[in-house]
Amino acid sequence: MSALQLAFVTFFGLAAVWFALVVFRTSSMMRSALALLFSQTALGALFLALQAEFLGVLQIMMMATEMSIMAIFMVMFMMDPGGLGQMDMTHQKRLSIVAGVVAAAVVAVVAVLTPWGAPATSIPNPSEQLQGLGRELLGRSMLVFETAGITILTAMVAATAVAMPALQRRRER
Amino acid sequence: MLARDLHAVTVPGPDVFSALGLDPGAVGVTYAATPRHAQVLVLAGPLPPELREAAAVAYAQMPRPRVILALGTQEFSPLPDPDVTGPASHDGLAQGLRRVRELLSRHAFSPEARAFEPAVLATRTEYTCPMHPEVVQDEPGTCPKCGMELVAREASGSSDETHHHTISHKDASAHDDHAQHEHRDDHGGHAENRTAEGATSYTCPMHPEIVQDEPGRCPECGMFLVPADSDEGAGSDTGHAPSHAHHQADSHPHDHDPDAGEVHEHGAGMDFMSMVEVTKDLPRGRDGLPMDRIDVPFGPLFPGLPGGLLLTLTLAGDVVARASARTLTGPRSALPEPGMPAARFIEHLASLDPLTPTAYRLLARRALEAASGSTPSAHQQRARLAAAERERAASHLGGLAQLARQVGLPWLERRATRFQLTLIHGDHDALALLARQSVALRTRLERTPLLAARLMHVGALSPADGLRGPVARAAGMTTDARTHDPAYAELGFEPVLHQGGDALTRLHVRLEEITRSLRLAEAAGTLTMPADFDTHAAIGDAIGDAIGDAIGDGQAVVETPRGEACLQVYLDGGLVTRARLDTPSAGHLTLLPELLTDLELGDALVAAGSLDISPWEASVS
Amino acid sequence: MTAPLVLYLLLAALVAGTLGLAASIYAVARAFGRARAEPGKDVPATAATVSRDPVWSRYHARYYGFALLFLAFDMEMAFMYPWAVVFKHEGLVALLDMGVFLAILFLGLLYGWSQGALQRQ
Amino acid sequence: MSVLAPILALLLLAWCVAVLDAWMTTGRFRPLAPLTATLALVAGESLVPRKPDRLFFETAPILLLLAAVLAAAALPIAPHLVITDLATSALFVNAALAYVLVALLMAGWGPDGAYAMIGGWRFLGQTIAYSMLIVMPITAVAMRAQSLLTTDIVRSQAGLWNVLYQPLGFALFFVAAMAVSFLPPFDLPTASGELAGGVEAEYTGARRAIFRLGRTILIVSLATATTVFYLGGWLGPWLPPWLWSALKTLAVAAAMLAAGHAVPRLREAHLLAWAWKAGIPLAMLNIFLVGVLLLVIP
Amino acid sequence: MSIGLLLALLTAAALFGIGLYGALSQTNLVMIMMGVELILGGALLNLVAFWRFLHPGSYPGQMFVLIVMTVMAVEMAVGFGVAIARFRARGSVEMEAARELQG
Repeated sequence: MSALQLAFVTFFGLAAVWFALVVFRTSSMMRSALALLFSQTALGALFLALQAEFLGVLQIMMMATEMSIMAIFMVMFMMDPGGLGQMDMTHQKRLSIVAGVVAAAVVAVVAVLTPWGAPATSIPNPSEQLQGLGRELLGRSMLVFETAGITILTAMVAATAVAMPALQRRRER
Repeated sequence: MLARDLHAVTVPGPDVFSALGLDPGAVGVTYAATPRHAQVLVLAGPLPPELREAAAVAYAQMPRPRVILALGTQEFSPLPDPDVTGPASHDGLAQGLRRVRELLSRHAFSPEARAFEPAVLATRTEYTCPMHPEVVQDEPGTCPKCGMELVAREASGSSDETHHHTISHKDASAHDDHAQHEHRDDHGGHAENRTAEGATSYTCPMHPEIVQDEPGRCPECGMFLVPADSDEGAGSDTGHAPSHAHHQADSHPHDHDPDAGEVHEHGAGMDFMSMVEVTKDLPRGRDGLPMDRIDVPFGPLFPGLPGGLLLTLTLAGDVVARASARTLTGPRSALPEPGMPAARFIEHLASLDPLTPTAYRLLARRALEAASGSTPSAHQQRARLAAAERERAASHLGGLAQLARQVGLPWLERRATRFQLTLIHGDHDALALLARQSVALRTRLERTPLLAARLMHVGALSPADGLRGPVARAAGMTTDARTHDPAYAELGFEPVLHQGGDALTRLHVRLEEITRSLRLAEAAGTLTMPADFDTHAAIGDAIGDAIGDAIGDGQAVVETPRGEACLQVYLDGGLVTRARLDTPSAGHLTLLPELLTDLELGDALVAAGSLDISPWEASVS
Repeated sequence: MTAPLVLYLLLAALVAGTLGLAASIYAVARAFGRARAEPGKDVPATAATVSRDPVWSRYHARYYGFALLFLAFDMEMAFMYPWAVVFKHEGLVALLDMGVFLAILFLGLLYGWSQGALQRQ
Repeated sequence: MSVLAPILALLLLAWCVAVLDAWMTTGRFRPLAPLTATLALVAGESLVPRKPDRLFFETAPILLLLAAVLAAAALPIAPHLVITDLATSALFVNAALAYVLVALLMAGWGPDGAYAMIGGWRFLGQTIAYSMLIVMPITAVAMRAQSLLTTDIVRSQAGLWNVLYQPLGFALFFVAAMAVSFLPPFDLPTASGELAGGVEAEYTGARRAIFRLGRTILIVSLATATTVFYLGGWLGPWLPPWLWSALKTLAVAAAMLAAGHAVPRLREAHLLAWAWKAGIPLAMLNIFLVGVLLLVIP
Repeated sequence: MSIGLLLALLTAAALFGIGLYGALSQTNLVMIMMGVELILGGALLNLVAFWRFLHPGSYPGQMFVLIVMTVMAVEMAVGFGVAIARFRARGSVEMEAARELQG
């Protein structure tokens, strides 16, 4: 675990957390969506720092488009997307804060107290990882992988079926 | 630095520039997409007041260094005096630009640069509620409805002026008020579309006694006005008033107290912040989603539209929910002062539309001859026919360049413009060659991939009496004044006719007409240049002794490039005392609102452009 | 093939360099002077008409049907890259495997198509 | 592994593309056009709209530039002339290009102007259309190279360039690449005839200079990507490798610029419909064909 | 016991907490989903960290990361689908009208 790696992990970890905070602290929907985007991007960079190159780059790539799409839905469905009115759209705030802090604390304590054992020293290099993941995909995890396919299919069908206006409505256009 | 490309905002616009024979492209100037990207503002010809104000706005929004080049323009206010002036000729343009480049090589922040602060752009700060735009007051505070902090925003002029203007809309004669008001209005002028939506009347949901013939804000409570004959409150569908249609439920019918609006609204639902309340009265798109709508002005200096035409599109997303159109070139009357000498009348009419002066000069002469009972010689008729046909071809080419700017076909823009210019300057021998070129251009356009897909089914119009000229002929209507003209008959003229009525068909009709017009002009044999065609001198003897002091009225119909225009004059002792002019564009302008509704933005602009409306014609009353 | 972390450091340096370039351009521009404030100059340009109203509103994106399908469909890539790398080794198995996977996704696409998700709303 | 050379090459190529662009639009060949244009911009005022989302407004041009540069960073010009040869560089290129979208969304939302905002959201729609057509052809390329390493991808084409091995994928990728760099006819977000500049409209002076620079480098990156993935990168007889890459890249860039001039701007509805109803099925077909080819021809 | 692992886990814990706060406090479906995305992001980080520091040799860990990413995407697709339907029906995607308003 080199110092460089530590620096990366710390920096991007802080970045991810800071952007995550911004998500709920700004009143502009656009900002909050893009803050989420950059939080996820920082997460991806964190993966890179943790030497999971493929996953990191994948995360960086996927989240850019997906969170941008989230942005458009934010702007479609949030009152006052520009945040000009500075209005507060939250409820049961105190409870939520307490819940959040407690949950984070518990997880953190668990993380600290659990004896994780010695960290692994030899990390396969990125191309090996990619190969390995590929073989995993076509080997033991093939079913998992196909199941993911089914899940995506279900999602597409469900989303479309729910979201599209009723057929006869479209016909009469 | 001297050799660098200049980006120019042109007033009135590229179309007029080509018609005047100016070719900025030839001297390294490109038309800027927006004032932001331009360094030079080029004015050409006399500019109506509203256009000058538009030019002032554009100039104010240009980053320094910026230079004004005026070609044959006399009045400038509210613009500052031009840095460079010249005659409205291509040489004038070229020399002026050489000077402009020298000026620009001085950098932006030169101390002697003077600030530009026209009254048009003066602002005051007023406070409004982000959720309830109808709540407007001059000092900060909280919204009486939702208790939210009011946010400051600039408004133009002062409230009583706005009030005054709304009243003044009621009598159509107060043109000055229109002119002044248009840029004071902080709503990009969407409150002003007499031309387009004259039919529907607009009323305030809270003050039914307020009835005016254009949308806008209620002088009493400042709410957006609703079309009286509209379902689902079409007047309420602007993005800035997401909630006010809500008041239709609980409005006081007879309430003359100006403040009553505010007072009353204290009582209006306090549960306003609930999105349900906000959206429940919003008009819904075809997919049933109640979304905000914003008013976006396109024009008067918009690259994709003829200069001087202002479309105000109410956009739901990128789809036009409602459109209104007006011109900033007017209002001009066909007969400024009664008792004009015939010669001056002809020149005045010719100056009405810089895009097609010849057609109107011809129209005036025809009408006068009809009134005085004189008939032109066969030679004159030939000459006129040739000139008119050449102008038609040139005008259609201008339309092509316009389309090219709109859909982004640089080669077409360049080629059509060059073509148009050679046509304007060319002599009779050039015509045969040009005719062949026009055929080549047509075949290339038919081969251009995706162009058909871009234009097909856009802005389709079914035959109706509103339609004239190429637009009508593209819809399958045989309306062409030339069919009744013996001069044309003996050249074996027959009008182009197509079925379909969409933008693509219009394009085809115009392309064919270019070729046919060139052939006609060629067949007419003697092509006398507009220069020596009906100049003052010529009119002096020709009209002068033809008319003498004739008395009577005459009517003439001429097929201008945009359709048939009809002029009725009454002569008294050789003076024109009454004149009624009826132009094609005026009718086409009123088609726009329903034509553009529910089109995607790009399609809407293509549809508007394909009508080839001349704002100058349309603004003649 | 250098150690990955060094490469990442290199990328970071590249980012820093790019930012430096931008900063220097801004510095030069600043050296020329500041923009002069004038009325109407800072209003977003809308074709020579002054429209001062804010436009940040609930925008009606007409392509949300596509967007929904895209969200799900996009994930396919996560699986395809590792697959593509080992494709030649695994041979027919890989082809069939991915064939089934893509077929499943394509079904979703077809369903969306049939339900009119593949059109502007 | 030299790092500075590729950066230099990138800038030179950007210069050439800028000259090329000016030549095609104005019809006059002036090798100093980029310099004068940039000077004119930098020496001019750089305005800021009055109530912008200042953060977005300032970030957008820089982010665009960053995305373009990072995309180029993973593409080799010659066997050892590459800034970073990540093991997943092909994927990394996509990742970088994805942030062009983010930059344009920021540029669209930032100024609080109607034209800009519509332009930004239009580009999101455009991304939804082309995005899959960027990644799926690259998968097919990676299948043949058995690696996501761009240098391996080039080497895998030693026998036969991918443009011949998988022409379908090349066609899709080329079109998608034009869409990424919002060149005509895909210039929906910046359409001058429809949005009077769109997302770029509010940028003036130095900020616009950065924006233009980013856009130009973006074009270079995409041309290089096309070269690397389909035209055998530096491969070629007689000439030194780097020259081959440069020439191919310029040729591709020229083709991209020229193609836009001949075709009218697309309608968003058509773009989306064609991309999803024709493009994606074709991309799948392409992957399948390549798979079969790889199995039958060992 | 590696400091790197600890850092990663703590970051994940922070993300989890923030996400939970968001999911609980927001009244708007879309905002709630953003909270969920953050929680899942934390989960992703945990998985990667465990893979990196505990079983770098075994790939089911990475496989699992891919699955969680898929879940994120799927959740967004379905969530937005529901949001659109709900907005069409009720004109709002708020789970409950906001109570307190402050300027």
